[in-house]
Amino acid sequence: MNYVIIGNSTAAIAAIEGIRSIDKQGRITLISIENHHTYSRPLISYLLQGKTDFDKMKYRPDSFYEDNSVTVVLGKKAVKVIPDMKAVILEDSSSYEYDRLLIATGSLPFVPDISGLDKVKSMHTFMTLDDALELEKSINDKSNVLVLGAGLIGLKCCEAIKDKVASVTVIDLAKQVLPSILDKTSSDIVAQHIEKQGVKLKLSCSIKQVYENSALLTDDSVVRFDALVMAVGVRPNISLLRAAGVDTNRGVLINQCCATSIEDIYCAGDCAEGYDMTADCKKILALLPNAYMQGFCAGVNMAGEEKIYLSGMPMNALSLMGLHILTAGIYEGEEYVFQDKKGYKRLFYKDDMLKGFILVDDIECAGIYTAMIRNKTLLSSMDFDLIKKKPALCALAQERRTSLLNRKETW
Amino acid sequence: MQVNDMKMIKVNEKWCLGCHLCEYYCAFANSGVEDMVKALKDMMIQPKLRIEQKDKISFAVSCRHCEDPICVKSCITGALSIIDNVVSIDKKRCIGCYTCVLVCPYGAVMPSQEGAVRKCELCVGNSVSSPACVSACPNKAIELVEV
Amino acid sequence: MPINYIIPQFEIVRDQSRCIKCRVCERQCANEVHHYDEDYKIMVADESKCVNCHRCVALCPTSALKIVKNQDSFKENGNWTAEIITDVYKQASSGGVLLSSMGNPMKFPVYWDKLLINASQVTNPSIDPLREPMETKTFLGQKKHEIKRDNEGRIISNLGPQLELSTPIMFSAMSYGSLSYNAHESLARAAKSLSILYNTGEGGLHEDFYQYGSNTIVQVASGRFGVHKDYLNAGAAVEIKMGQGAKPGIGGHLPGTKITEDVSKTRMIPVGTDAISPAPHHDIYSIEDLNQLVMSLKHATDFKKPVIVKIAAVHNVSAIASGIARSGADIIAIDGFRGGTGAAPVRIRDNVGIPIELALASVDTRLRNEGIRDNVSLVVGGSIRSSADVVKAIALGADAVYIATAALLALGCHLCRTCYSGKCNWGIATQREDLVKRLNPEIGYERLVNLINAWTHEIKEMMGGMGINSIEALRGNRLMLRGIGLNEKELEILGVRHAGE
Amino acid sequence: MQREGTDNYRIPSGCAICGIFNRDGKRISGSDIIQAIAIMHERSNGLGGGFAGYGIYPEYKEYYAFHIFYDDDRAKVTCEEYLNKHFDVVNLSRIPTKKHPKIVNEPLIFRYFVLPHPADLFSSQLDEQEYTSLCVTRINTDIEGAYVFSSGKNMGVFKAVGYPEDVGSFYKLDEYNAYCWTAHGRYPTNTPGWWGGAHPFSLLDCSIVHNGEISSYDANRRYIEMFGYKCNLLTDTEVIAYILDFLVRKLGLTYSEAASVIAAPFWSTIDRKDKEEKERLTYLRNTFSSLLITGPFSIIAGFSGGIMALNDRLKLRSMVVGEKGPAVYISSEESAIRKICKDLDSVYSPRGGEPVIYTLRGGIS
Repeated sequence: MNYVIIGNSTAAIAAIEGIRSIDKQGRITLISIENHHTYSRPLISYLLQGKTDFDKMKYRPDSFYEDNSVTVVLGKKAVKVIPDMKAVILEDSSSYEYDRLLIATGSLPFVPDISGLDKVKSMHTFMTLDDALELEKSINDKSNVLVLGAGLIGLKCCEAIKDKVASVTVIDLAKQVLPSILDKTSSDIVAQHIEKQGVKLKLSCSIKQVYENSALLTDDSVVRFDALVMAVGVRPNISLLRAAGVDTNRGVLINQCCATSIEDIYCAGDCAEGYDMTADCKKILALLPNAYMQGFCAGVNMAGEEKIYLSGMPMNALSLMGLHILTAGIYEGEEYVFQDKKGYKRLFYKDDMLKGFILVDDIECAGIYTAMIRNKTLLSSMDFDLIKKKPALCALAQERRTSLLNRKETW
Repeated sequence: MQVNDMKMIKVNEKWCLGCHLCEYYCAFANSGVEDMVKALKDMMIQPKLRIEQKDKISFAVSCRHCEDPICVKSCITGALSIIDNVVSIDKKRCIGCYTCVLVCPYGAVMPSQEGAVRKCELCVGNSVSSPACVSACPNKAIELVEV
Repeated sequence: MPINYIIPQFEIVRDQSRCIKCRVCERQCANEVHHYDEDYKIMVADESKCVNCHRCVALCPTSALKIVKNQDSFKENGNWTAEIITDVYKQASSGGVLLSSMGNPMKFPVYWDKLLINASQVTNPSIDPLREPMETKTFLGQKKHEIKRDNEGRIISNLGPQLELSTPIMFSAMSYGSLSYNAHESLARAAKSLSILYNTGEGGLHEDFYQYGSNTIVQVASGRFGVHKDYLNAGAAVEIKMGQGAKPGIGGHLPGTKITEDVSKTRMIPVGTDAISPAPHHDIYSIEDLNQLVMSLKHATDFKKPVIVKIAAVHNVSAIASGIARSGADIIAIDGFRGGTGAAPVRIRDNVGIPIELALASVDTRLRNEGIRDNVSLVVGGSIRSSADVVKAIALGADAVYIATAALLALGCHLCRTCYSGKCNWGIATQREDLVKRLNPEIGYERLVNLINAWTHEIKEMMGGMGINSIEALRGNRLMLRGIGLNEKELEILGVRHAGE
Repeated sequence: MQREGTDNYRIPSGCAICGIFNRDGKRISGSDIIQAIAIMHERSNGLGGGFAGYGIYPEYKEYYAFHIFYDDDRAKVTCEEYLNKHFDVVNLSRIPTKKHPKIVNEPLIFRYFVLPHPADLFSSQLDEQEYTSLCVTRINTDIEGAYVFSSGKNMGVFKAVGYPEDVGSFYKLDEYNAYCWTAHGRYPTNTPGWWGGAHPFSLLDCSIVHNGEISSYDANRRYIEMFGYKCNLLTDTEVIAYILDFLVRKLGLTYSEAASVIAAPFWSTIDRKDKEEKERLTYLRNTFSSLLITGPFSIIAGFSGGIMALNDRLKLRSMVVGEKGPAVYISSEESAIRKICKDLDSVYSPRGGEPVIYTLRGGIS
């Protein structure tokens, strides 16, 4: 069996581990555009902060590829997939045949075409290790940095550089920070917190026109900058498979076995659009745990065994300048809100089931909430009032929690 | 009982007195300090297990060392891994993003003051031979059992 | 009452430099002595509530606690001791009978400690317990002195029912109600594992423990609590409780608070009512009435169970024993004035009854003089504190011993003497669910088994030293004892020579 | 001479024991037994020696032969008065002795052949043996200075303070013929020695010689005294004799069953037996648990028509048995046997607690 994997991040590594859990002999070739050992992408902000280093950033130990006998082709871009010939062509026109192919190319930063953008010398995105290193090279303690986009990437980028530069300004079209995962109250908490940390924040505004070192905003104010970071959003990197004729939506559509519409081609990670159990439809779930689950599932299926992954759901774990934010599921149905000096909590429940939650700092045992969502645990079967205050196993019925804790049952 | 073949801390809430001794002995055993007073006096203790209490019922919860641990799969840095059937944490690589806290269905991986998460590692590698909570429990509510 | 007459007996000494404020003492003290002061962020203690049960001291992870006798004391007085003064204050304010628990604590002589054990030397060798089997197996029950043979000349066994003990030690009567469910389970399982017997006490037998029947002595007391046909046939023997060493002549009183749902079902009395065992058995006003009860119990159990009569060690104990030996009973149990109790008036516990050593010696001598020693086996208790006491009791003439306080200590009791309060911090003498939980029978029964195994091992060592390798050869073997610091009269009653003779 | 037992002290002692028994009832003179016990001279300290001979009075074999020590004539007169009241005295004589330099302070030693008065016996409602043993016990307890040291039929005990070989020649035992001889050399450690205290100790026709010191003494004594026995001499031999008398004569146990009481097998051994044997042994050991003898002992019990040798269960005392044709030899040391019988058919040492019993095949020849 001859496996080819495009991509070198979480989903690709998970696929290797999935294949090797079944097939110890098959040949695996991994092709990646980046010229680095597999590293954990979210850690690029911590690298800049000095909280980690090149070695500690590695997602798997150096010997990983050797231990799993994987041939690695780094720094090469795959340009064409020919399903009929079951081959992949790289930019240097070398080609690799495959019996099973996995596309784990993740997502690409979305750079909106703002007029004058081509004149900006120091324009960066903040997705890869190289992006981070380039950004680091172009800033110093006198630089003013403008970050477009107050989402996960934008704010993590601020956190990364705020102590290394003179000033950081973040602007976002939305009325609040982290619009995709927080509600109004929690995002205000985050906003006040990061402003207290010296980050300038301008919401409900965008760039009308940009010049070499300054930007004219929609509120007609001008912000000078020495470096501009585009963190407006991401797009799934699906051009390769779309050209090959695979069914796609925003991302590459995959079934419960992470297989695409073309036989022997699988897809996993941020570029895949799989089933989201909370929304009960296919969605892109660009989160690391989901990438691993899909990658592993794809690996197992590629190796000939059957594995189903239908428990994907949106979830986020974000630590931002000392704040800890945990969110999961969808924000529908009745709600329970609680806030004290320990933190903010908002639970969403419908049809006798927990649907989603937002936690800021009051995050202990959040995994119990996540498990309740994933397993559709009936709230009537437990002491819901108790669990509203604090996620706890003692809210479960006695036999249930005893058999769970004694590993007689899994969630 | 050799710790590293399939072991698990089994808590029998029938006998748990809610006295919290397991918490303090766990924090002490993992403190790396020889004297308990020096280890814990005037400090927020950092035990690797947590105690739940609901009127008369109480019990300690610690890592189940699952065979197919969702925390290891979700760990963004690879700091969580299985070593000899024990789900272990590499404190140097964990940056405290708390994805594991978000996914562990038992709440057995806990945030900590110095950032890296704290979780039970069956006292492998610290000063005590068998898990400290087992020997600390005055009423044999906590036992180390074969799975 | 603004004036506080009572000086707290104890002082709680907390070494603040060691206290890590884990609050375990606060959580574990049912008397609410310890308390965490949020403002000063330290642990504080109210010594007036402390009964010195040592639960906090035993569980404190950094050994930061010590309970000491209160330094504050009344003016020194040889006659009016602190206890007596405090008792007057208590009664002057309560007007009630003073209650206490466990055995007589007064400083009367403990004769066990004035008896020395022999060792063989030169003229006969001690027996090496590592090489020779040391036998502690004992049979309790009536023995006969005539041989019957069938027509082939084979001997026919004409003995009544016997109790077979692996070692001459049994757990004495402590009722379910006075003791917790878990304490009873520990005793039952230990008795089974050791192949000895435990006594249900006068509170009936919980249905869960019928399975331990063959290691159970079921007691029939004046209150007849929980006595019915199945109960009588459930055990290996039936014991009629005529008296108790701690409170000879008076009945028993289990406060209503201890009569929970389970206890009331076992005792067949309504929940919450005080369980009063009347002073005499109201159907036994003379020795022949006792014969009647003994015979009716024998009929009820189809003559398959030995009947034990338990009496307190009182002044005319040997006359009583002689009467009982002729009543058809199989075993006499004598409970000395040091015997424990869940609750008894202090004055009776401290002044009524005689030491078990003297009672045993005089009963054994009297039965032998009347040639009826073999009608009954003698079991003594109240109190046996160590394996040396067991050897001395057997040498004086006992077949076996009853232990109860020692068993409670093994279970964790710290002899704080407040069982009557029902707030036993060790989960032994209580019915409060949160406290009962503190005695895990897995631990309890194992500690009891350890204790008895340890004692049996020591008994074997002492027997070997005496050149004896079977317990039968020790029974009544008074030459194996010598008295020390005893007067002529005491030596005479004990039937023992003075050391050096 | 100060009588033993009066000062209430137990008398532990080591000793030598020896026995000869002829299964065909052939009677031999006392010279062999004297030679054998003499070999074991070192096992005694000269404070006691004695013999028992069975079948020595063929002409009076229907009568009880009382051997009595008197300290003085007064005791003799009082005792004879008592005897005449309760017995028909058929023959009365001094036991013939021969002066011996090492046998000194000899008391008056008389022999009486008696039978209980038929009228007295009838009114006492006792059997002949019980009547006689009660009288013997009364003489020994109540009549000052008189001590009946042998009271069996067609048997007699001959003992004194001194080495056994000297006692043998003092009593001219070579002139007696017996099918069964037992002998004993005493090594007491707690008495200057007393004629009555020497072994064998006998009651009616059962005689015991014993080597050892039993640790269960007081438990056995305080039990057996419940049945009318008075342990005046406080020696092991006395209590063992009374125990055997109680078990065999009064309760009717066989000597082998009696051995299963006094040297009861270990519970572990009993548990391994088949159901019936286990029940029997448990019954015997449990019913007479106070008669279990622990501590080292080896005894030879002589009785009319038989002999039994028994070691304690742990065999802490030596004992050897040899056989040559009908003759059986039992001794603390093999050297004593080899002295009187060079080539033996077989020689073995019995296991602890295992009774060795020989009885006459026919009558006494």
